[in-house]
Amino acid sequence: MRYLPNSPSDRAQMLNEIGLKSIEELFNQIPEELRLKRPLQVPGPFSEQEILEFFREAAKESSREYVSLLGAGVYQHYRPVVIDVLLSRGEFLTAYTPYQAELAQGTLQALFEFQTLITQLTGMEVANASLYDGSTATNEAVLMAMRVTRRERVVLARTLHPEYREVVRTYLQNLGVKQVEVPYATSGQIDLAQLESALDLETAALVIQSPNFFGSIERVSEIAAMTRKCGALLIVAVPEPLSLALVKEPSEADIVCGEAQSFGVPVAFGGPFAGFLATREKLVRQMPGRLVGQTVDSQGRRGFVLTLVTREQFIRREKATSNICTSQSLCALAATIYLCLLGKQGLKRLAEHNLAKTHYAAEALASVAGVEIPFTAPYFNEFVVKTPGSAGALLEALREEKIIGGLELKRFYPELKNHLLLCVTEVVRKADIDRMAEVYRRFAAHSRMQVTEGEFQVAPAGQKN
Amino acid sequence: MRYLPNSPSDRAQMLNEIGLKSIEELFNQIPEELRLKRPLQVPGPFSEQEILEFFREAAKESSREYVSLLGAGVYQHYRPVVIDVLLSRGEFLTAYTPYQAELAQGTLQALFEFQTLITQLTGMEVANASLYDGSTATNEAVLMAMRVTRRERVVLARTLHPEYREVVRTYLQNLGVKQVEVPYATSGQIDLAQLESALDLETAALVIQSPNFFGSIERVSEIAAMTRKCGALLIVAVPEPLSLALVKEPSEADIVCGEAQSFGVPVAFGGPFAGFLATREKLVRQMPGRLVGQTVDSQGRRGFVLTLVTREQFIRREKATSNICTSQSLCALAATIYLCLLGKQGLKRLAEHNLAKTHYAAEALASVAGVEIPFTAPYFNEFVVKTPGSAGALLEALREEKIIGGLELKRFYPELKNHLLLCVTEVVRKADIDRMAEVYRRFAAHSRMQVTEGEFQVAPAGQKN
Amino acid sequence: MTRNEGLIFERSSPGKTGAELSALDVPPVSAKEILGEEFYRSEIQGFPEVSELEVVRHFTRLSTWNYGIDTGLYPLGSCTMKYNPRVNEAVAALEGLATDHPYTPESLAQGCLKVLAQAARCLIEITGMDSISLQPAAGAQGELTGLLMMRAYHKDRNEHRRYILVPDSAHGTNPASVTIAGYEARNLKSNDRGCVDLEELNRAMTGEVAGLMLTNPNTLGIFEDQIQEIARKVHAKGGLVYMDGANMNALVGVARPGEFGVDVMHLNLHKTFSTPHGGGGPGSGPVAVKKILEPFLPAPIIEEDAEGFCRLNYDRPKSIGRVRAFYGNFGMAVRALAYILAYGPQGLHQVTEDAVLNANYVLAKLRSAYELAYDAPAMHECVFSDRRQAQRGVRTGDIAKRLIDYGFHPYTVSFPLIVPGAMMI
Amino acid sequence: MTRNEGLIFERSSPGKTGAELSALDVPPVSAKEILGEEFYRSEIQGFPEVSELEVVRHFTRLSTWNYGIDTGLYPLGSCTMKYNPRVNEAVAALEGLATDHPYTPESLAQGCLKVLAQAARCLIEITGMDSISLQPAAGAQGELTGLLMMRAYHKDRNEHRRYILVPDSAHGTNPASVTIAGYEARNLKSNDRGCVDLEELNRAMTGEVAGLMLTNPNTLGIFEDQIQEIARKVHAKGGLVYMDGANMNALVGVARPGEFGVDVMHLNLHKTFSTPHGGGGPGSGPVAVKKILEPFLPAPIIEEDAEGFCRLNYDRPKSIGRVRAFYGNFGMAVRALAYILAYGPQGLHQVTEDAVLNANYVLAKLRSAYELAYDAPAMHECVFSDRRQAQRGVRTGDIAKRLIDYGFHPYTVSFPLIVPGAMMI
Ligand SMILES: Cc1ncc(COP(=O)(O)O)c(C=O)c1O
Ligand SMILES: Cc1ncc(COP(=O)(O)O)c(C=O)c1O
Repeated sequence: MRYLPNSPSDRAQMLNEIGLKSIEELFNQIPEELRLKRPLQVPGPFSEQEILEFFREAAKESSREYVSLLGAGVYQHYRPVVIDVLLSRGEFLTAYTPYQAELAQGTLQALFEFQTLITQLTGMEVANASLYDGSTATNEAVLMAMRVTRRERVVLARTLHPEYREVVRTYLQNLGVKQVEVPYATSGQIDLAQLESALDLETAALVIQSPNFFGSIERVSEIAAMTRKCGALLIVAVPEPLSLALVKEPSEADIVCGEAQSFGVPVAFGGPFAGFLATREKLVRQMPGRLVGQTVDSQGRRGFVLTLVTREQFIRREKATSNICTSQSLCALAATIYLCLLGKQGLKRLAEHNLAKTHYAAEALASVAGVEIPFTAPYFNEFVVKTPGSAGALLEALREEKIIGGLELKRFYPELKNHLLLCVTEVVRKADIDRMAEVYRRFAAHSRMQVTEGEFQVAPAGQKN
Repeated sequence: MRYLPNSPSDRAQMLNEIGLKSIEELFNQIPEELRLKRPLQVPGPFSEQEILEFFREAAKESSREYVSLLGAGVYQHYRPVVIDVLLSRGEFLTAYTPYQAELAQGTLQALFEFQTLITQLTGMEVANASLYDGSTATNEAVLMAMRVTRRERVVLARTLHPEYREVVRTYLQNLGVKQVEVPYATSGQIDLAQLESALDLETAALVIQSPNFFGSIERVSEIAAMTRKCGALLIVAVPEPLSLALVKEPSEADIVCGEAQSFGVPVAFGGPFAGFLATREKLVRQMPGRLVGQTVDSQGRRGFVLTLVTREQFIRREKATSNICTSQSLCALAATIYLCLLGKQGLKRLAEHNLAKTHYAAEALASVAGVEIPFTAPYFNEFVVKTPGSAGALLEALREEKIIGGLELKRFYPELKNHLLLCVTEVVRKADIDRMAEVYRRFAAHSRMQVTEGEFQVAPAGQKN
Repeated sequence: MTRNEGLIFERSSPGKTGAELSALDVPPVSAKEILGEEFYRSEIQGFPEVSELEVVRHFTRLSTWNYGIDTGLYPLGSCTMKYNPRVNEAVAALEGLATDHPYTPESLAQGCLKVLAQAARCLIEITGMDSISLQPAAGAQGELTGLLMMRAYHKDRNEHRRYILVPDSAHGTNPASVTIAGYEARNLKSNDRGCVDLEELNRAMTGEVAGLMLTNPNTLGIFEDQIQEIARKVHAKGGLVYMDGANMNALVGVARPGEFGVDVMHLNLHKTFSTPHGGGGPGSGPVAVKKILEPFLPAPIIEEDAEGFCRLNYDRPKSIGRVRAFYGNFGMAVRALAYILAYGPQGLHQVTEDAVLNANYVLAKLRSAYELAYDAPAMHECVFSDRRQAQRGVRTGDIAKRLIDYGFHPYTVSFPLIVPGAMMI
Repeated sequence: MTRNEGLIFERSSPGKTGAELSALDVPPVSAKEILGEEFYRSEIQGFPEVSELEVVRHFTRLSTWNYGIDTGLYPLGSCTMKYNPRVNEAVAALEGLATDHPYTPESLAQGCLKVLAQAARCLIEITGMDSISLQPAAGAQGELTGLLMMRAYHKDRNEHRRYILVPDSAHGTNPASVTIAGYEARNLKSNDRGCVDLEELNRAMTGEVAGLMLTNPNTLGIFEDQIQEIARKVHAKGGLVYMDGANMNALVGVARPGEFGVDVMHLNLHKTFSTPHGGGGPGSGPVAVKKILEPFLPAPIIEEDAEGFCRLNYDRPKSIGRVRAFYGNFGMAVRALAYILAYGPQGLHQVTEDAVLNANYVLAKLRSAYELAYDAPAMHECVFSDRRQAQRGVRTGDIAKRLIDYGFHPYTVSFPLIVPGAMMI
């Protein structure tokens, strides 16, 4: 087989040197009755060409011919060619976790740069070298806050990504931790009055997201003040960190976590991505995951090592700050390369393009009679639209035009029937936005007609506000 | 601009250190009246995305949805993924010509391996580190033979690739060298009787191709004996060196040259490819192009260097064996990687697949009434078909089925009207061959009907033999 | 070659960039106006400004300081490092697979869903289990997921158990996961063969114990040949058997955990199934279970109907919930499937044979120089101790660093903890 | 890191392979029967047998012994080494561009043909010439092609000229090409400014001389500022001016050879237009000409009609013929066009500015330590001499090797030949 470097004669010779007569003897340890007596029922062997053909066939059954307005925690951005060229270097791609620092300075320095970039973006003092993704990073932040505060009650904004909340729930339910959710206001932001009453002196942490799941930017400073008052930590999750190039960094937070997928990591049906977690220097010992530190070798040259490993499970075992071991280094490296390429000005310009396109789209849709933009808070590259009639039917109509028109919010927010969450990044063209608005227009006109004519309709267009 | 590492402030500072006031002053050497006073009229600047879009649009206007039976010096073979991964390593891709051996051992050793592989394939003793392509390699072989024999008459087989012959003609016409062409016999091979009379004691070289332009394998041993008799060198050109995995190597030749494109180099509309040239040890000083040799450093470790550079133009200037400088190293590297991957058994199996598919196709077509396989000599992965009716019309019919049915030979051989040259490599599927045969069948039936009905027809189907 | 390379920030100079945008095709906006003073950020302080050339050169140079499978042998025990086929990277990058959004309507995402379903089917066949979730992002998360399912299982039966038994040779993530799952880890001493001590197990396995977390072959490279007896004892007390499948490389095609009493296990696609380690991830840690645990799998699960149409089923009332957003590290499932397809049944068996052969060859070649921790034939790895060398003051860490001097990546150092001066190969 | 790596042949062992084929979908055949004893070859002796892993590792390790633009600076004079944008590789590899066969019917190959036509248009604009052929595979072949056209031109006018004047500072390929074109090279001594000596030219330029082969800026990095006068003298005697365009990097957007008397010139796409050197090729050496030489261009030429449809025109009775099969190194034209598009007009001007600025900066910084060969402001490169260092026995070659010790690629050593101990940066 083409991947295996032993030839038949190598094998015979090795067996001989070990003093065995047959390959079967190698498995003598395994009780006879436990051995599989038949070949595995899996397809193959495939040649390389056949593998490519197999997956090319699969890739055809995809949305690749469609324009997509989906965001909701996963963002389509243009990925410069250089990223994959560098990631494909065997020294990065096929390297082990950098325990042997002498053989991993490349990975270590790159992760150190990743950490630095994340602190610059988030306004925090230290960041770790990646977690699994945004959802688990948020959960790790919650667990960390509980360790720091030694409290067992957590308050979550309802505008935190629903799947992030689900992950937190899975982890917390076994630890007997109380969870409280705070609803949103008509602005689309967290309801500050309700938040006030939800926070108490038992609260370990408040978790908000900004821009939140509806795209609305949260008032982090005010919220931080409220949180601080009761001794809880403020955790700000940022699934779309491109926003941080234009939106004020949540530097009043205690922990900023999120998802670095936006930075050059493919959408890839939801993973692999790269979670990040940044915090204040003084909390670093409770931080989960790996941390790369700068040091100096015996000849005074700069070097990098995994630091504070005593928090980790190799040494602390059941008392570790987290069980995470293998994380998402290569995706963090992709993000590092991406951020270096874009740089200070590039990232800002890109964020401006996202903002411009998103607001162009919002205006184009808002100009259609019957369409509403329900939330009033400022937003970055995502916003919510109330559709003129059934959101499902509208999505169908858009799909016929090869447009995936966003996410139906009722899936996660039953009260938001006929509301769509739309994301407009730089890869969506004006022409496509115009085409989408045109479908809205036709659809709205058709819905109105149905009302006028009193015909059956899936979702009554008149049922507004 | 994203490729340029100088920032505006770097530039200002550098100007300052040079003692200049403005960038314009840098160009003071160029007389005012010679300076271009307007911006160049070229498109751009394009973002990376725009560049990709531009070329993706161009790539759409291609034959990529078609099954192709074209060969004729350029062969479609499957290219293992590993090749491009390794070629994209900056140390290979962006390296300069290996004049500084200490900084180029990677390229040098790989080229040494290329040379070794070529000698093994061709049965020669030494090979160079690549020439531009098969056509210029053939021409260089001719010039080399003239230097060796100090004669000025060259005999070329008419079954040598027509474009190779054109290149030789371009070079020789200015040197006042006499060229003679020898026709082919009914077997598709060179006409040995005619060859006998074409060779004389003035002849520097005979150039044949095997498998030749019609796919027919030449009787190299016999031809070598004839050539040797009159003191000329035998040059064998091999544009499809995959054949050498199954077809006896032309070890009786004096020079074997050809094209390594088959070995993992993309078809790429005709280039870049990699010519090769191999010969006997004793002729090495007359060999054109670069040669990598093995040596030993001061500590006894193996190393590689460019050797026999005294033949080359840096030192010999107008007396050099060739003017070639930059050649095709990266393509030679691709071929080296390809050959190492396939290896002894893989290459042989691949050649067997080519042979099997080609003969399957030939039989499938020959079974169609009115189709003929005119040449009788054994062939590898190319053969000639006489079409039942107009070859042009048949190609049109095939094109409607998304098949490019081969090359019309009348383009180069006016006497071969309604003859197609077909190549069937491993990438052509049985189903496509069957589909092609079906088109032939329909086409033949239609042509016959037209004859029966006495209608006008482009090419009379009855006009056989 | 000598290569110094500073931090990328040190190359920064104002006005440089390594990426430029396409012309904006909608009217520009004022971010300051839209966002307002309260939210507007004018600058990311300290952010680098470098050209594309400098980025390429920086990371190329950094990479040359790394060791990887592509540059040499990785004789690591526990962390199976195998060739990472490049075609796997190519297929994972295909437009359609690399570009579908996780919320793409199911009818437009059949390609991705079928890949997941097919990968799941293969892994179930290989493990001999009944069902699987590809959601966990790495081995440790797989462990946690499995433990939470054990918890949910007991709870569903109205049992409240507090402990998980973990052998002392176990990887650190095992006890760490136990804690996060809300359990207490109880240490289980190994016997003199390096295996689970049945006596110890008898004593420890009470009605308060939710289950046993076992690695098989264990971290000494030894197959727990009494696994059936072990499972019987655990099950007899109402417990469940969790298997850490990090070492499945020694078993694929040869034996199936589903057939020796394992109730739940994880796999590491970045070990056994060749997805690249990437300098510390991404990985993927699917969890496979027996029927009894199926209701508790993380939601959603993928279901394929008779026509081959795949759906995500979220209607899983007993599910432990999600452990990660979306469907796990999809891209790793693509690669693992490509790996399985490349080998096919015989090929996978051959891999296992070669792994075990290689380990035993190493064992045979080194046993005269180094002391074996436990004298038993190896499965896919073997563990030596530095005992002999330590007498002259040379410890496992020193030997490892000396290997580096010779251009080799060392073995796994000082693990498992039960072997003094462990050298795990 | 220490890396030893033998020849790939040394890893070979019977039965291994690094590539496997898809199942054969037609009946197998016996090669021996089909080909017969006379032609059948049973084995390629000595051919390697290694696995994919070993191939990847072998070439990865070899690559680490190389220096490249991606790993550091290349201060080479004459051979412009610039950043090789990676997007260029990506577009050259696009299915359709990388896969079209050269004999694809024109109607199905419009994409490739349009790329060639567009690249040609841009290069004509940049050089200020009238027409171009992209057929030559590198600079040296460009030279030859140009010389053959000069020959054809004279022949067409029934003139038979024997000599080509070549300045002594010229690159070795120039005189070598002259010989292959059937001419004799006549050496032209440079004056004390390193430029063409007009007196010498007056003497040498006779009716037997077919033309002058000039490099501008010349190999000393100096612009031949009397180029108009030079051209006038050559033309007055019925000769033609050939320009070696290897140094066009100093002129793009600033001055156009077509406007200073050049009749024919070549470009090196692998120098000025960023296509990668690849350790010694592939390159591309398009030849641009003035109207008078157009009929002699190699056939075919590409023509675009009013509707934008591109055709290959083979009907060129006065053409010198082909210099290479097919249409030249197409893939290099793709990359060069991508380069031009990325920069646009202002960007290309900026590149030239930066190149000249950098060279003059180097000159300013080093002139106190090394002796300038000719004291003139530099264009895109400058040439020092080791004269001062040589007094203590240190020669240009030694200084170059010492630079290697520090991890730098050295300058161009001992070229041009007219400078003793040349250090060309
Ligand atoms: C035996 C064992 N269990 C668990 C793990 C943890 O797996 P992961 O790093 O994928 O979280 C590892 C590897 O690191 C291991 O070797
Ligand atoms: C001035 C000059 N002329 C001609 C050439 C030859 O070009 P090529 O190597 O592309 O054949 C070179 C470069 O090697 C050169 O520097």
